[in-house]
Parts: sequence; structure tokens; C-alpha cells
Amino acid sequence: MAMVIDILSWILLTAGGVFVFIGGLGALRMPNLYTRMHAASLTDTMAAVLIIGGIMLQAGLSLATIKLAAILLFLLLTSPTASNALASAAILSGLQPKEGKVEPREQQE
Amino acid sequence: MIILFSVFLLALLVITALAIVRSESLFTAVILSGIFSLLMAANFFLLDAADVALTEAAIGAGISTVLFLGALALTGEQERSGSTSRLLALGVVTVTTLIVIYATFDKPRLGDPDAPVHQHVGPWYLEKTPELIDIPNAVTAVLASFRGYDTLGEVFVVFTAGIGVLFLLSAGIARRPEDVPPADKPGQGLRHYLVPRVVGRMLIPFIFLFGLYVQFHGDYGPGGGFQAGAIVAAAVILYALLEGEGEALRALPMHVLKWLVAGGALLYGAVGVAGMLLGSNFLDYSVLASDPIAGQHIGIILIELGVGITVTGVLLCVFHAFAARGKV
Amino acid sequence: MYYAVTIATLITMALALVRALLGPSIYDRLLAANMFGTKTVLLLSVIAFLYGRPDFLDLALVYALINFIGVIAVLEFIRDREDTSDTETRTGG
Amino acid sequence: MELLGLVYYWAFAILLMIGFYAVIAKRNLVKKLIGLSIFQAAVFLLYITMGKVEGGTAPILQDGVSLYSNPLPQVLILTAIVVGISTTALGLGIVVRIKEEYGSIEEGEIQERDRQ
Repeated sequence: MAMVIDILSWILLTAGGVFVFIGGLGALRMPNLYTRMHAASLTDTMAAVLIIGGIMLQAGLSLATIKLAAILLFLLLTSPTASNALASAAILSGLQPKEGKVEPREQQE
Repeated sequence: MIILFSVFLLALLVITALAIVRSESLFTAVILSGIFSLLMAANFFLLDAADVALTEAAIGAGISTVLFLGALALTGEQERSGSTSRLLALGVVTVTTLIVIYATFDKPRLGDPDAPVHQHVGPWYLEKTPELIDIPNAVTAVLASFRGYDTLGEVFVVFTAGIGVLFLLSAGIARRPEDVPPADKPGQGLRHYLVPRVVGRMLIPFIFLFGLYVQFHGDYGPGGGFQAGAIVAAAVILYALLEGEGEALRALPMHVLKWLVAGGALLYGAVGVAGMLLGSNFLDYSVLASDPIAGQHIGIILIELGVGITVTGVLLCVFHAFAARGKV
Repeated sequence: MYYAVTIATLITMALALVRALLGPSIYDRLLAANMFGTKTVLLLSVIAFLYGRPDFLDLALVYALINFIGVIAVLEFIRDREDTSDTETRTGG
Repeated sequence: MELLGLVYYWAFAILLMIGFYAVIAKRNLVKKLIGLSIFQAAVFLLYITMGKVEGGTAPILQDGVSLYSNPLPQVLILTAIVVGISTTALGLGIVVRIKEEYGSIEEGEIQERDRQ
């Protein structure tokens, strides 16, 4: 049983590491702000779920697991919110996603 | 292996510091300072300093960014280029760096248990903490009890800095809740960012709760008054950012904040005087209860509370001083 | 296995730092800073277990809770700046 | 491997001097304060580095662990971080007042105004 949990948590941790890395690569290599944000924020949440999930399996039932659950919950709340606020601020300031014209002031209404 | 992680983090730290100094835009420099603080906290954590890392996290993650931005809003964010004696400065700095690096070869290696630092008082504190104070966190024991004088001094420095900022900049702050000007336009605060407002409101109670946990769990884990004060201040600052500064002043008016600033420091001093009145030395908590160890526990909780209150008060006063100045 | 995750996180932190240094816009830097924050949370949680002292998760919890404030503060600052530059152009022009 | 133990001190030296460079060479007062806070952070790093004990763990006592890092540098730095932010705030307050009086936070322009 312990073996199964170990293997499961290793799989989760490895997958999390891969997602973290892909997110970093995307944030560096993508051509413009919105695509970078896409890579960073999507993989951020996924990686957090996988890595913290993996550690939770290792921690077993203890105070640490509860704290990890809290960390995961708050990360899942704040990280997308920050991305959303960032994207909307960027749009409002007139930074164009790709093509087509959006008047910065029109969007504000 | 961990030493390699540390080296990597240190390299990132140096690169970040270079970029901060080189960037022309002060705004960029402030954002990079946020990253610098994160790296610093990670390094502290790798060096076994959980309490210090927690303090750096509580201060660096929000409050220092907010303060620098508050100042930038008032002073302008572009640095004019041209530093006159650049070559001379570079020369001085390079030579000094080389001298300091040369000096490090005589220093004890990282983690050497025979280093001079570990021969005096440090081991004594570790040995006597369970016996005299009986709390697991030796850092809190040293901070609050063994070196209570030092901490009292630090609290008064924080207090004085807060008073100084209020002297310099407090002219524009509304003193009572009634004086707070009504929001001058509906877009006050981050109103048009709906999502951050909703989520932020949800988070604020948790940040408060966590601040209280850090405050009162400081005897057993990383934490204590300094960290908790910064976390609680961060919660109120988040409220001010989301709802507008006036709302935060209505919730926690300036005269209350001033009482907090003075009250925390007073509470600390009063605990010391109480020890004297009960027939012992200043800041000796053993006499506060019939059992010396219980007395120590009471003393530590009280003075940590004083520290937390003063730190919260000072950080919030400073925040309001900068924020209100912009509106004058 | 913790080591592998730590290494991946550290490399990603370096990549995010490069993005923060390159910019080009302020939003890119902010995105990188925010990413750096979440990566630090993950790094600290993993290292807490690597060290075998899971009670130090408090640290990651602080970052998870208040890292967000920095981003909000910068956005608020940008908005204020744009508001004042708008009024300036309106009154001046 | 022996030299790896010194890397922390080198990073301290370099960071210290980066901060120092900003303080002496940059003419913008806010930039000087940012430099000062880097300088400060370098000193924090030095103290914490010296407190580390090989094989030890953070000084939060636990059953079954006998080797801990030195708590004293940590206590000093913990308070110094909070004091540091308060004094930086005071410095920023003074800079804001200078901006209001002189209309600039560039050292050269301020001295120019003083000579008039």
C-alpha cells in the first residue's frame, strides 16, 4: 500500500515538475504578453495541483496535509485572479492582443 | 545537493541586484526588488533561518513594494541618466569587492561547527531555553526573553521611524472617520476590476486569521510579533487597495492607529516595569506568575503582543501617510 | 524525487527572471514577478519536506496569501498614473 | 567543494558592493534608497550565513534532534528586517518632502537649487 502511494506521489511530482518547466519555457519563449500569460497561468495552476498533491500523499494524514491543502486553495484563488487583473489592466492600457483595434476607453465601460 | 541549489539561488540574487541597479525606470526596479526579496527569503530558508525567512516574506511580499510605489507616485518614476563620477565609483566598488572577497578566505567554511560564532552565547541559549523558558522556538525565547532589552530598543526604533514619517507627511490624513472625504468618483479603488475585489475580500479574513496564528503560535513554530504585525498590516493594506484608501481609514481610523503605535510600545515597557514592581529586574518575566516558567510564558506572550501592535500601527500609519499625500 | 521537482522549479525561476529582465512591457515584468511568487511557494513547500520539517510550511502559506498584494498594488499604481495623465491631457490640451 | 562553502560570503561581498555602488554613483534619491536596501539585505545574508551549522536544523527545538543552527544571528536579523523597512519608509518620507520643496529628487538639481 505504501508502495502504491509512493509511486503515485512520484508520478504526480514528476508531472508537476514537467508542468512547471513548460510554464517557464512558455513564459520565456512565447511571442507576446497574452500568449506568455496563457502558458504561465495555465501551467501554474496545474503544476501547483500536481506538486502539492504529490507532497500531500507523502505527508499522509497530518497537520502538514491541512496546511498544504490551505496553500493549494489560496494559490488556486490568487494566482488566476492576479492573471485576470493583469490581463484586464493590460487590455485597458491599450496593449493589443494580436490584431484588430480596441479603443482603450471603450473597454472600460 | 542543497548547497548547489543555494549557489544557483545566490547567482539569481546577484543578477537581480545588478538589474535593479542598472534599470533606468524606478518602477521596474521596484518590481525587481519584489523578486529580490523572494530570492532572499528562499535563501534564508535554505540556511535554516525559518523565522527570518517568514519575516522577509511578510515584509517583502507586499509592504515594501507598496511603500516604494507610494513614494514613486509622489516623486516620479523615471531616473534621469548620467551619474557623474561613474568610473571612480566603479573603481572604488571593484577594489573593495576584491578586498572583501580576499578577506573571506580566512573566514570559517559555511556550517563549520567550530566557528567562533558558535562558541559563545549561542549554544548557551539553545541549552537553557528548554530549562528556563520551556518553549520550542529558541529564536522567540532569545528575542523576547534573553535579549528582551534589544527587542525593546528595536521596537522603539520602529516607533520612532513611524513618528518621523507622521511628522513629515501626515498633513493630508483625515484624523477622524467623519473627516474622510467621500469617494470622489465611483472608480475609487479597484472597482472596475471585479474579480480581484471579490477574491480579495474573501482572502482578507484569512490573512487576518493567519496573522493571529503567527502571532500566538510564535512560541512553537516560526512566527512572533514582528511577522504577525506585518501580516495584519498587509491585510489592511489589501483592503485599502481594493476598496479605496478612505474606506480603510473609516474602518481603522487614524486616531486608533496612533493609539496602536504608542500602545504596543507602552505594553512592552509596562511588562518590564511590572517585573520591577514585583521585586525583580526590568524585563524579568519570571516573577509575573508564581511559577517562573509560567511567568516567562506570560511575559513572552504579552511583549510579543506589544511588538505586533506597534509594528501593525507603524506600517499602517506610514502607508496612510504616503497614500493621503498624493491626494493633497 | 523532491530533488527533481526542486531543480525544475529553480530552472523555471531562472526563466521567469529572464522574462522579468527582458520585459518588454511592464506587464511582462509583473507577470514574471507573479510567476516567481507561485514558484517560490512550490519551492518552499518542497524544501520543507526535503528538510523533513513540515512545520515550516507556514512560510509558503504566507506567500500564497499575500504575494497577490504586490500585483494588486502595482496595478493600482498603473491605473492611478493613467488617470492623472488623462486629466493632464484633458486640462492641458 | 571546499570553496563552495565560501560562495555565500562572495555573494555577500558582491551584493554589498552593488548596493554601495547604487548609493554612491546614482544621483536619484529613491534609487539610492533601493541601493541601501540591497546593501542591508547583503548584511542580513552574512549574518544568517554565519549562523548556519552543518547538519543542523532551524533552532525550533524538536525531540530527537540535537544539532541546531545558532539562534542569535537570526534574532538580530529578524528584528533588523522590520527596523529596516521602517527606516526605509522614513527615508522615503524625507525624499517625498524634498521633492515637494525642490521639485526634483536628482542630487545635481537639488544642489543647483541650493546654490541659487
